[in-house]
Amino acid sequence: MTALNVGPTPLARIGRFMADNPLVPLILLLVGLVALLQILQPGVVNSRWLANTIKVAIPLAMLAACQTLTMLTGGIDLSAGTVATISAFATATLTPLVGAPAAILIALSVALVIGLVNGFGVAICRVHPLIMTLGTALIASGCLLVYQRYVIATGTKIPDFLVWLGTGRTLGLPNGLFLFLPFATLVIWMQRRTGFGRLLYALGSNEAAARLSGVRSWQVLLSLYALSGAIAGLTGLLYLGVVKTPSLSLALPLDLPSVAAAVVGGTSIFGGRGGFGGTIIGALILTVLGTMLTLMQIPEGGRRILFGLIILAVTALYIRLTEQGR
Amino acid sequence: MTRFLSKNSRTVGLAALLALLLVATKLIQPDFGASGLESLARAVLPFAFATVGMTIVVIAGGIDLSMAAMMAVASVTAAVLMEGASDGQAAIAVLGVLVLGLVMGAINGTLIVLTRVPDIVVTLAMLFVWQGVALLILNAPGGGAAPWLRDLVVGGVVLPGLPTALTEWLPKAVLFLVIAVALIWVPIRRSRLGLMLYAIGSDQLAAFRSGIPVGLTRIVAYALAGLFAALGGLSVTMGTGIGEPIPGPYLMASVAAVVLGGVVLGGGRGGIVGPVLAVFILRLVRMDLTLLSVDPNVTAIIEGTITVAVVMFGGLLAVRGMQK
Amino acid sequence: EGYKIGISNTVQGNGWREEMICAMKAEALASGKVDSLNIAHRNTDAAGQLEDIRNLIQAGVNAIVVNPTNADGINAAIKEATDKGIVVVAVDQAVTEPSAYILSNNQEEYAYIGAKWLFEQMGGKGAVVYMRGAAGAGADNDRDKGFKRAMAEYPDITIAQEVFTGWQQDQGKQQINDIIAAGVPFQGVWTSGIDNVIVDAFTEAGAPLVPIVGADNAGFVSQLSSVEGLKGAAVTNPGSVGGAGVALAIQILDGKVPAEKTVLVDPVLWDNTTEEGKAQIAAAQNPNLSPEWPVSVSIPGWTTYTMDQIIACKGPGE
Amino acid sequence: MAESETTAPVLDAEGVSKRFGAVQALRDASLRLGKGEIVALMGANGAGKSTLVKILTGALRRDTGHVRIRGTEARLNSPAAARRSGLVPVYQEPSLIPDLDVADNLRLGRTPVDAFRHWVAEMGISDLRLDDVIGDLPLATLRILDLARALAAEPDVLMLDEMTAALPTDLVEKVLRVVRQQADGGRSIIYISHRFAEIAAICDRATVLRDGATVGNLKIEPGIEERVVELMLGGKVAPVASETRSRAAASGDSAIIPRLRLRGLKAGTRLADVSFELNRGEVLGVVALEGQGQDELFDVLAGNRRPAAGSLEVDGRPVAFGHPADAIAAGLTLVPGDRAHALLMSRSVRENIALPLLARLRDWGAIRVRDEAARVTSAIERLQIDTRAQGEVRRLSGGNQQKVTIARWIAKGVNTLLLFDPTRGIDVRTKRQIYGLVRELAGQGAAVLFYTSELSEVPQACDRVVVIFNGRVVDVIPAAEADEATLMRAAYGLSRAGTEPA
Ligand SMILES: Nc1ncnc2c1ncn2[C@@H]1O[C@H](COP(=O)(O)OP(=O)(O)OP(=O)(O)O)[C@@H](O)[C@H]1O
Ligand SMILES: Nc1ncnc2c1ncn2[C@@H]1O[C@H](COP(=O)(O)OP(=O)(O)OP(=O)(O)O)[C@@H](O)[C@H]1O
Ligand SMILES: [Mg+2]
Ligand SMILES: [Mg+2]
Repeated sequence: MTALNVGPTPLARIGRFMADNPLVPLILLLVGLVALLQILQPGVVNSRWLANTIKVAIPLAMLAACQTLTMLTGGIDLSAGTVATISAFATATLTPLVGAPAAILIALSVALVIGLVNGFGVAICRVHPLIMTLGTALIASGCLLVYQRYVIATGTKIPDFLVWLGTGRTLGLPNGLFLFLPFATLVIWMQRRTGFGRLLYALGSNEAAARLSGVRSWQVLLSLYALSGAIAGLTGLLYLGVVKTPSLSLALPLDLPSVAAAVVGGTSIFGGRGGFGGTIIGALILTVLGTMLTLMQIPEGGRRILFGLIILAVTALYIRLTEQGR
Repeated sequence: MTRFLSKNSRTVGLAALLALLLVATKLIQPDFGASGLESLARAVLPFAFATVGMTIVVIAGGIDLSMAAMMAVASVTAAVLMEGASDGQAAIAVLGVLVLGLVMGAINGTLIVLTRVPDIVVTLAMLFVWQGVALLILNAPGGGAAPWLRDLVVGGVVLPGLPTALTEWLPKAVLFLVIAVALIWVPIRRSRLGLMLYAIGSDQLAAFRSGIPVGLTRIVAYALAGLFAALGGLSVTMGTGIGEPIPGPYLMASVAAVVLGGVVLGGGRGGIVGPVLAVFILRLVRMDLTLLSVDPNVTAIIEGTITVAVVMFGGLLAVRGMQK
Repeated sequence: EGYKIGISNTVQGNGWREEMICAMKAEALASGKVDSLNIAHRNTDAAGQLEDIRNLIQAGVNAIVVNPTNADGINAAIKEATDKGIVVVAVDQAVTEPSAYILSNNQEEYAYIGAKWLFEQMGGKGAVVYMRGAAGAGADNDRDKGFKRAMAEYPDITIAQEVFTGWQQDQGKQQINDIIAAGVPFQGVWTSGIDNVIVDAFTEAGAPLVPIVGADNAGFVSQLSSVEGLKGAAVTNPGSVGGAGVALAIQILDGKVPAEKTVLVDPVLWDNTTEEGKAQIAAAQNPNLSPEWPVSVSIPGWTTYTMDQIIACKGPGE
Repeated sequence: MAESETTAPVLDAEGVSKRFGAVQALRDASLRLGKGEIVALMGANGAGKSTLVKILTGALRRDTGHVRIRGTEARLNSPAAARRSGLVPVYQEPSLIPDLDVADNLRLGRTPVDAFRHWVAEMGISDLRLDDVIGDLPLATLRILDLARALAAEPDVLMLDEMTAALPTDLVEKVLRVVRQQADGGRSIIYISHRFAEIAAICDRATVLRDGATVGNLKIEPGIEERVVELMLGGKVAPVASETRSRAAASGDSAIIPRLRLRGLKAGTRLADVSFELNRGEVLGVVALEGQGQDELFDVLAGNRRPAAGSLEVDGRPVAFGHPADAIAAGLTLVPGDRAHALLMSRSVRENIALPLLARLRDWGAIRVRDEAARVTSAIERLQIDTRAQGEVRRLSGGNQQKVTIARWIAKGVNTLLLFDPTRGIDVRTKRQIYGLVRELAGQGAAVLFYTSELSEVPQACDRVVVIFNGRVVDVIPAAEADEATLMRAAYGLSRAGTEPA
């Protein structure tokens, strides 16, 4: 380097740091939102609120893991909310009949089977993931409605363990973390440090190139969608514990937010870019935003408009911050 | 001819499937005829407009998740403006709603270009914004629609000079759809602008380097989607006579129809005919399931299976076409 | 030769609506006069309901029982049906088309009596958390009118927070959690059918309970008698009105045309602060029922099926 | 300046700089172009040539510097604006719209069809249909179409960025002729290529870039090559690959089992009947004109396509590949001709190189980070990859991207390497290094099949060469006799004196 090439300015250096560590600006934005919330509603940011926010964000983040992982390959899993609902409903209705462990096992198996069906369609029949998962969601919800007619009078019971996980607190923090922390660690480790994780990015980036390098993409996709189904099933169990009502549409309202959490967290729907770390922050951002709007005394229409505009502003800011370094 | 067939194998396949379904419907319900077609066409209308709008943005390499929400804004605006209005005022209101659609779409597009945030995030955010706007305009179903507007899509076509029996089987709603699409999309498709839309969807960088104003073209794509959303919202109001602030199930339906119709998510490939045929097929399947008095919960299962099966079959056709 | 009856409903996967469908099937079966039911049951808007009704007309049904998306949006198709001699009965909500018969739960009254009881409990003053249904829905709007009517009668009652649950359990629970955590002061909760999760939220947070008004959903009704310190009331909003609608349609087809085209099913309030209310709650209890199902599974004078029949949820020919 | 220009320059760039985040792509680039002049823009991979062209054609904004067109300061905001000023590029990557057909691409750029057809025919592509979809056309054809489109626009200044890198020799000659004619007709041309023969054949001057700055401007004359290389590399002259050719395995010793034996291989419409043997320790060249079936041949060997007929033996055992993974398992690894088909553009250099290490089901578990890092680093060093923009391969210069496609298999370990024109767009120094690398691999017992469109590479890298014409092997020539003239004759299907074509 010659004298002509003066070192980068401090601003550019900060920019590059942000670009290399995209989680940092995302966390800063989250902190900014929390500060805004505290200004709008003084005193709201307390430990109880924090525990509450984490509790609500966990199932959202877990369901968004399904979206993140599938989106890395350029896919999507629109059946995640349905699978979670089915898993929750099956657990609650089967527990009085066969006991909690067996009920949970059945519920998770059903989730895995739906995931495998998705995987079969996407990986082997090459159906577009959006259509495949939308299709299985329709089919599965039809099956759920048929099933529920047979268990109207059997009563429901939510396993105590799930209630403890969903609503209990330890040292002021929600017990859901006992499930989520290992889960998140595992997912992030898998996505960064395992061959399978790398292949997800590879398929999303250029499937033909991955093929030329010897990757059999059907194996990856089949495993991926099965995994996604299993994660959705697990989320359903946790959500059952959180909400404590086995509704027929329990986790369906999470479908769109789970996609939103992933994209706000920096994962590209066209594949090859992003990660679960960002998704977790994305889920927290959405949850904090939800609280902010709940507590705001304005007409519902205004709330939705604000919600949309803030999401847009946060993502635009995020892109500005990380782009500096490019 | 063979080249045409292999290039359009998807569309031809869908048309054949539609014909097959029509025959099946006639077998299920022997008195299925002009009135059946007519009600089918009216049901298709909002879905078709949503799908056409979605097709255009998808071809241009984007996606518009705010489609149904924009339809709701158009629908409530039209209903509020037309309630108790004279025919002349109602006509102005209709024009105003179409302009509103263009403006909403252009806002979506401009935000995408200016913020450089991915299309899916911007339109997801705008989905909430337009929902909010619809609620602010009308917080519960209400408003009205001018009778002449509602008559525009009711019944069969009657052309002066031609025997009624010859034209009557063709529902006015189909004619309305065809005319609207032909007036807006066909001239664009044939112009350089149409190519530009395909070009930015196919390869944005190559398009930019070929001297195409990429940002502007994207805005145009979204504005067109907004215009078709307005037409969709208007057709909801035409059918129901009111405006509903809650968006109907048009978003997912239109994305599904776009993919079923052979348009590639990611852009650059496909046309408008396939997705519109797909819309007709999906509506007709629903009609047949009702006619057969299938258990409603099983209906969902069948609809899901058919959707997936059509895509699998379409994929097979495409592979065949490539091998030729 | 029995009748062929069509059914159109636009919300799927919600306990109330599922009960309504089961009531319709059970009544059709119990009457012994119905050959087949054509049911269009999915999530859609008024335009979609127009499509469904027209499909039912195509299917050649004798009567259509419809839970309308809103009062004005489906008039055109109803008119087409009645012009063809098909009997149309709107249940749950009213329609403005005069040729239809209406057998509806009185939504405005539903909100009014609940709110009035709540404000009374609060001593006529204080702040209330107002948890509505889905923004922009017709029924929500009707209920709002009733709620506002009660508000007008109690000038010292203010709204601490107004939120829309979208009739989703998780949304409602999250919102009440936020409100409790934020320390917003309030003395009562009125909620539009998302109720048992609200009580749960109080107990889980260890927050002092305030009077809560909900609907007659199995979960909430059981909480009214089991949760320590809970003062509350359930307002009935029977999903079985669907069964009543089928019964009315059959009567009309049989030639027994009612004098009035509109019949309102008026809601009843069961509270756990009076002996009479406690007795009603105890009688209505049904711990085995899905918590989202309303416990009022039949409407005396209208429906003829048994408890077992509605739970079996089978229609003619199944 | 090496010489004083008499006329005012058509294009004059001065002190141009451009930074991409961490990478200072251009620091102080200058360039002058007179009327009717062809200036070669030279520099090692990553020196900033393409960046300069993009700036001069409005595809990128410069950070600092001046650009004057015919003496007046130019504000080049978009490719369209540059075009209006008479500046028309052919970029290093194809810039046609893949999903549109040829006719629509022409309409899109308002290119006159007749002129376009004229130029396409001039460059010897006869079977082009206007309704062919761009995405279905071979890379070489795309380059010609790009050029024809630029020529049809009748530009004042034509900029050709490695236009010939993907072209076979016969097409290169036609292109060179056309370009020279353009200059003779008064147009000015910026010509980028890593092939000295081409520069010597048509260019008037060379402007040399090093690390983003113009370091020299000299007249082309015989013997200039080493001067330019010195300038490009900044004095640190590269260790030229040693001429240690083993050439042992070249002889057809029938006792040893060949690594690879092809018998009557047929695929698609072009590959008709190919048989030959590839031994361990051998670098076997493949020479063919455009479209003689070489693509299908490599695709079949790489398991990317099934043959219609014929047999394939690896180490004497018959094999049939259903997927590239099968070929890789048998030790056959491909560096494809089109790097766009091989690279994960949005991923890092490291992930791209490590990709084959993780492909098999049994590699799905934890990555052995240290082992991977060691392999990747050593491959990067051996190929001298400029890793300044390593976070995303798309940000690398074209030549460095090409190197990544090779490095991948070096890191994995090579048994049989199938190289399809591997030196496309690679600078002289690295090219020599690659020849050395290939020889070294062969020396260690690997077998290498080396297709090249640059005939001068054959004697430097190969032991023997098979010539394919019309989908058949028409000749097998020892490297010692494989001078360009001989190869060219053979490639056109003309028999060599004294030998009968197979
Ligand atoms: N968009 C970009 N982002 C970051 N760095 C870039 C970008 N484009 C180019 N660069 C970097 O700028 C430098 C110059 O690249 P350029 O493509 O101009 O090289 P070149 O001289 O054309 O090389 P080659 O002979 O390999 O084509 C390289 O280090 C490259 O990595
Ligand atoms: N070995 C390879 N592996 C993967 N892709 C390749 C390989 N060789 C060439 N390609 C790519 O495949 C396409 C066709 O290759 P090429 O341009 O050489 O075609 P061709 O042989 O002239 O024509 P055709 O393939 O139609 O017979 C091009 O895009 C090229 O870059
Ligand atoms: Mg370059
Ligand atoms: Mg070729």
